[in-house]
Amino acid sequence: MDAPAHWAGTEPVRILEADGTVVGDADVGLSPEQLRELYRHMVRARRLDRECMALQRQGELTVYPPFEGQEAAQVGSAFALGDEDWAFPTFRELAAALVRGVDPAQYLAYHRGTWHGGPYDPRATRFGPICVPVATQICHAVGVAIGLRKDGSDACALAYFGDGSASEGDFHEGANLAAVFQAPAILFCQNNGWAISVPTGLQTAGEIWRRADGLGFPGVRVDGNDVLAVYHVTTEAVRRARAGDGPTLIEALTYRLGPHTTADDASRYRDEEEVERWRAFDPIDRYGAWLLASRHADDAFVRAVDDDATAWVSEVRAGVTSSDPPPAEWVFDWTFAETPPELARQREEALGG
Amino acid sequence: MDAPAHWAGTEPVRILEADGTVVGDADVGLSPEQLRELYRHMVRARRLDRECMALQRQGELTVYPPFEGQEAAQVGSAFALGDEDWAFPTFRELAAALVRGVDPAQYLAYHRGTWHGGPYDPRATRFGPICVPVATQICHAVGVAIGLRKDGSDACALAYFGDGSASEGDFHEGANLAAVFQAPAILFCQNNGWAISVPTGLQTAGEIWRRADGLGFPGVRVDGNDVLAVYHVTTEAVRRARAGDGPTLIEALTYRLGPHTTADDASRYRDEEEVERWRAFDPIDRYGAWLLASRHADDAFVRAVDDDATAWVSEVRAGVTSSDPPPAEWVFDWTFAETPPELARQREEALGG
Amino acid sequence: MAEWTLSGALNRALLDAMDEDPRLLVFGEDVGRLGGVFRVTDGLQEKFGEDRVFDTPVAEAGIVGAAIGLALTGWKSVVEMQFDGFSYPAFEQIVSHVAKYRNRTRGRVDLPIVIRIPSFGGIRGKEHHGESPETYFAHTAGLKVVAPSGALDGYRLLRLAIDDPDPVVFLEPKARYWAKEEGELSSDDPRLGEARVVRDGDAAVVFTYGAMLTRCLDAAESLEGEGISTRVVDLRSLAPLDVPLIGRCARETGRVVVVHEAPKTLGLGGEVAARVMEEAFDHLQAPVARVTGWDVPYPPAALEAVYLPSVDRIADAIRRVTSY
Amino acid sequence: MAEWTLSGALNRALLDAMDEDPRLLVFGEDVGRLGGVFRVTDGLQEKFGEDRVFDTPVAEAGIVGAAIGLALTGWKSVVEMQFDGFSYPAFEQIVSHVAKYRNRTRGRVDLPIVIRIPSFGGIRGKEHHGESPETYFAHTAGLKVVAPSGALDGYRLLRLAIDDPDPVVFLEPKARYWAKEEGELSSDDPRLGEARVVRDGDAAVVFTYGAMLTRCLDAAESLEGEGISTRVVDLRSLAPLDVPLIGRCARETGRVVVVHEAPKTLGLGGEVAARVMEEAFDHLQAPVARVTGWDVPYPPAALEAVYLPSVDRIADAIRRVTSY
Ligand SMILES: Cc1ncc(C[n+]2csc(CCOP(=O)(O)OP(=O)(O)O)c2C)c(N)n1
Ligand SMILES: Cc1ncc(C[n+]2csc(CCOP(=O)(O)OP(=O)(O)O)c2C)c(N)n1
Ligand SMILES: [Mg+2]
Ligand SMILES: [Mg+2]
Repeated sequence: MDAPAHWAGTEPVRILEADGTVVGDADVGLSPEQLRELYRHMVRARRLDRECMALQRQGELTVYPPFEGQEAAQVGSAFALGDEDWAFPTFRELAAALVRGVDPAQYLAYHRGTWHGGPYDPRATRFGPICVPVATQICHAVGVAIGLRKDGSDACALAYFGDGSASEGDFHEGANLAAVFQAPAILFCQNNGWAISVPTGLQTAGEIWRRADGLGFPGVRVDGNDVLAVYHVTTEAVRRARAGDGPTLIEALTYRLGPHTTADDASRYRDEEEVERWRAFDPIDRYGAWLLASRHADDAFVRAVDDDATAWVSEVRAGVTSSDPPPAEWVFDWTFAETPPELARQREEALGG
Repeated sequence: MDAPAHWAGTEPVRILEADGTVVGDADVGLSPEQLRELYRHMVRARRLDRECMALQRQGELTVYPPFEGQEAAQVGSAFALGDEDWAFPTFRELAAALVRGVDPAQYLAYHRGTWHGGPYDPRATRFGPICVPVATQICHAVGVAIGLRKDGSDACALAYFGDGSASEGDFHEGANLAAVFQAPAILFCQNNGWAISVPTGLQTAGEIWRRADGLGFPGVRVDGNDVLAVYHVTTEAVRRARAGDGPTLIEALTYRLGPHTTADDASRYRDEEEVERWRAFDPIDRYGAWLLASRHADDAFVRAVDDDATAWVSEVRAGVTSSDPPPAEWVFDWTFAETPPELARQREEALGG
Repeated sequence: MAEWTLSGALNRALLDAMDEDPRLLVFGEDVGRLGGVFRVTDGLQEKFGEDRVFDTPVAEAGIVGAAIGLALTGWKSVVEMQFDGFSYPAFEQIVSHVAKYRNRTRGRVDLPIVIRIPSFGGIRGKEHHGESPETYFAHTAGLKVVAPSGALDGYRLLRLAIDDPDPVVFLEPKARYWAKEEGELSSDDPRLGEARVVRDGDAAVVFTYGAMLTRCLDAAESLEGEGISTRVVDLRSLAPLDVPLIGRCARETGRVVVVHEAPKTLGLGGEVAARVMEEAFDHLQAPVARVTGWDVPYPPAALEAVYLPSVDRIADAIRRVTSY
Repeated sequence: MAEWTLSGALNRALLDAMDEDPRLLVFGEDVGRLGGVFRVTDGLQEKFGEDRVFDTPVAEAGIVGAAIGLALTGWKSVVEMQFDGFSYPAFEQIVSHVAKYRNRTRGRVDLPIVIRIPSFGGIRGKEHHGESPETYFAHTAGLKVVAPSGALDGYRLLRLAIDDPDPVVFLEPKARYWAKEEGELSSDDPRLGEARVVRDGDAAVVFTYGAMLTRCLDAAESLEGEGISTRVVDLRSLAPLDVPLIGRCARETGRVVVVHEAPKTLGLGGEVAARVMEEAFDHLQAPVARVTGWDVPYPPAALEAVYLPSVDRIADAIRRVTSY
């Protein structure tokens, strides 16, 4: 069966075929309950993603970047992290945020235009601020990893980034620092085939996972639409990190089924029929089929998950749409720990005392 | 025989052993006259380098970065380029500049503090300006390579950089652009073991030449103190470039025998006995021994080269020391093609024009 | 008469310039197939081919660095930084090389590079999409910095920037991309470096640029009722500044307001105020008033209005200087 | 009384701060084994070990980005950019993250990061080694920018910068590293943000900072003979500026000169001039005079003297404002 162009080359680690048939060892160390939880996360994530598209159309959100098609890559990797581990997102990792326990309404304050990348508490959630300047967050994650190591903790830090972001200098500097300091860092690249309108084939002439070797650490390529495989390779990277073996680069092959953002007209640069073809690789159908076939779940479960998602999404929606507009003081209150006299004067001028 | 730490790992391409014995195919396509010319270049380069150290001590030059030990890497690579090809140096490529026909007195105006990185004509010489912000010149060379290709020329562009520079984001961005655009570019890394006080082992956990693979083009590791091997691998990279096969990354293993610059006290971070040990790999002794053994040259030739170098260096010295101080107008004359009114006013205020 | 949006006029400027000069290239992130996130390069790739209009990897330093190399081989470039906040990764290439290359080579190398940057706020954008980077570039010797306020000037200034032998940072006010202006596109007069009196008046003068121009004009209108006649000047060229015109207007009115979106401290307002003092001290009737963004990071969409100079804030400042 | 060089005093400040705070790290290019190209970190690695004082690869964006991550895990960092011109590769990390992180996270995250940058000219350095980057950082909301002029203040200000919960860009005047000053090192008073009157006088006031302070003092001395009594103020804190003190000195003297090495356009001189007008318009007897570097790239060693404000240029400016 043919696949997206950027999946060509080295065969990725894969456990489930697109149709759900098992081609690897499906025992990745998860209990039946956890296996079902993975599914629940992916379904919730997708339903919320679609709701966000609707909220944006209805003017409740500003520009929104959908992740449909990337649920397995985000959920599988985030699920492999422990409570003490950190994750640093780009602007498209809402699914990972949910797995990390970030409050979705709080998270969506960013897309509502209420506040910037850190609307939730990055320390409490160990989930870095939503980060738009691509690849910069890789260096932050590596810094966290170095810090954790200095504290003798066995926790690690994972940085999400895309195929386009991997062309930035910060990818190289961060990856090299992680290698030199043997930092417990995981560089997780979601290669979804596109950087806005630019296909991966114009972004790089090589395979992203292979860059690790040149920097002296292991890289691995995984089917990013196979949640079990993603969980498996990430778990292995986490193990290496905890053992003090240093960083791992993971290239997860996935596909961006939606537009780059709600402001993007993807039909200008790609053929929507092609996109429909790649729906055949849908991560949720694939995993659902296996869950049922392997008897880890039944139709009742699937229905229950669906109902749960419906209820949950309308809660989130309510939380988002009922949120108050931010007070004007917020413009001034956190530029410095203590507002300097001249800025206090500006604050007064703006807010009238 | 043990070697510098950063030479460990993959065996480099080598034609001549440290003692001059042949271990590869010494027929790299050079005529006896050219073989002797290589030697003449290296001897002149070293003698001038030492003269520059003296000139700096005597206050005739400002801070100077010696390249002793790196003559083969620079001469061998520059010698492999054609007239239409471009080379972009860092701040330590005086030997390469000589091979490219850059006037040494003009070049040294930079170290005399008379003018900036472009004291000679970068277009006429096809030798880029001396470049201090490390790795930035890699992007310039790649841009030239892209431009040459657009013109249908079969010329190429080579960028020199060091092991430390290779940690900068610009290395990655430039290398990736070259690969994506199949640019006729050669990324030539002189891994001399040091970035000022930082040894290569703290600079990277991998082997620099292997980074090319991850970006989808070939890399090669060469004994940078073996001028024949350097010429050989660079010639192959030039051939690929002309054939439209894209970039090549070359890691030349060499050793910085002198301090980082005349302002550097290397004894603070490395053991001078160690340095003396690595003199055993001296590129000039090695090549000279082979030239004599292979009968491409005799003692008379060696003496003649020596005398020529002596005469030539004192000429260059005279040229440098007799050069006039720059006129004050130079501060203003080339900020813009046409000096804007306000700047003209400043010029008048400064020069009382 | 034809009607133009700023986006359309800039697109036309690129098309005409590429038509006239076969060695002019346009490249950057998403400028080819997509035609740019603001459509400024729309249709150029179809017309001129992938060899002259091409998409690049996401690598701003590489893009600008490559433009330098292309200039060395005789290719002129118009490169795009997708948003103001994403020009920062290229800062070293711009400041250490683009700005200094002519100087470093004793005038032997021109860098006819135009760096287009969709700039400023007012579009309910996310963080890093509403930056005002002009101070960073205008303070950098060797760069020219231009900011059009509308379609006709946009066309004119971009053509002039492309023809200029020196590098030009071209700041396009996002908030004006879709605003329409009537008139014929033309690239004759002015020369780069000249400001423009957009509205006459003798009680006070307001210096501004970019998207703030319309707000300043609105404020000026609103004060006519109060009998305050306000001159409004579009600086257009932020580096070099049109010091003679700034001086003349300051001397003729004696009362000066400067308006911009950038934070107050070290924004252009301070520089203009200093120039005004140097050029018109004895004519000044009131201290130069600065109406600017506050000294804080650009706020999120919901709070843009608190940050951006409003028509009211501008009008108050004009009242303040005229009643001083 | 003890005698200190600026380099030695800064070294001592780092040593004392690391002694007091076990979670303070020092890292950057060549700061460990070598002790820094200006010896400011000399001996720290031996004393505190490679875990707290370490060399990094040549990667400024990575260094600053890592400091952000380290702050998230509760580690304070003093990082070094080896020279002013080499802080530019880190510009995006500094402007988009270091300056904005507290704001982006609604005050939940402190970034107690000090970015040390050997700065300014006057040491016959090569290009990119004589830059005055203060405008780039001082214009960036969220950054504090400090520049000591000598050893005692160097110690004081670096200790205060390290204790500050906000990021501080610390600009060290290279030309003063080896200049000696007598006195006891102490870190009490002032608070960051306060300027200092270094010399009293009532005919005019000169605002300056960094290596230009000594030249301004020399100029002031030289004018005593002419009966011109000049006050000299070391701004020390370039962001935030000590506006109250600037205003008071301007009102008391009515005649103001600003001196710095950075190019004139959008240098701090313009900002100070604008503040003076805002704070002391009715007391001003003469336009604020700016004695600065020219609007050109920093020149090579042989031409430094043409570029840098000289004692004569400064003295002439003082004469100009006092005789206006
Ligand atoms: C430094 C920087 N440059 C440019 C942009 C504009 N931009 C936003 S998303 C994007 C493409 C990113 O592609 P990729 O890394 O593959 O992530 P994806 O959008 O596919 O999730 C670009 C260029 C940015 N956000 N940051
Ligand atoms: C962007 C930048 N950062 C820092 C420096 C300061 N610096 C000058 S040389 C050097 C080390 C370079 O090492 P390497 O690339 O190995 O070249 P080598 O000195 O060994 O020839 C550094 C860090 C610089 N010139 N440019
Ligand atoms: Mg992508
Ligand atoms: Mg080196």
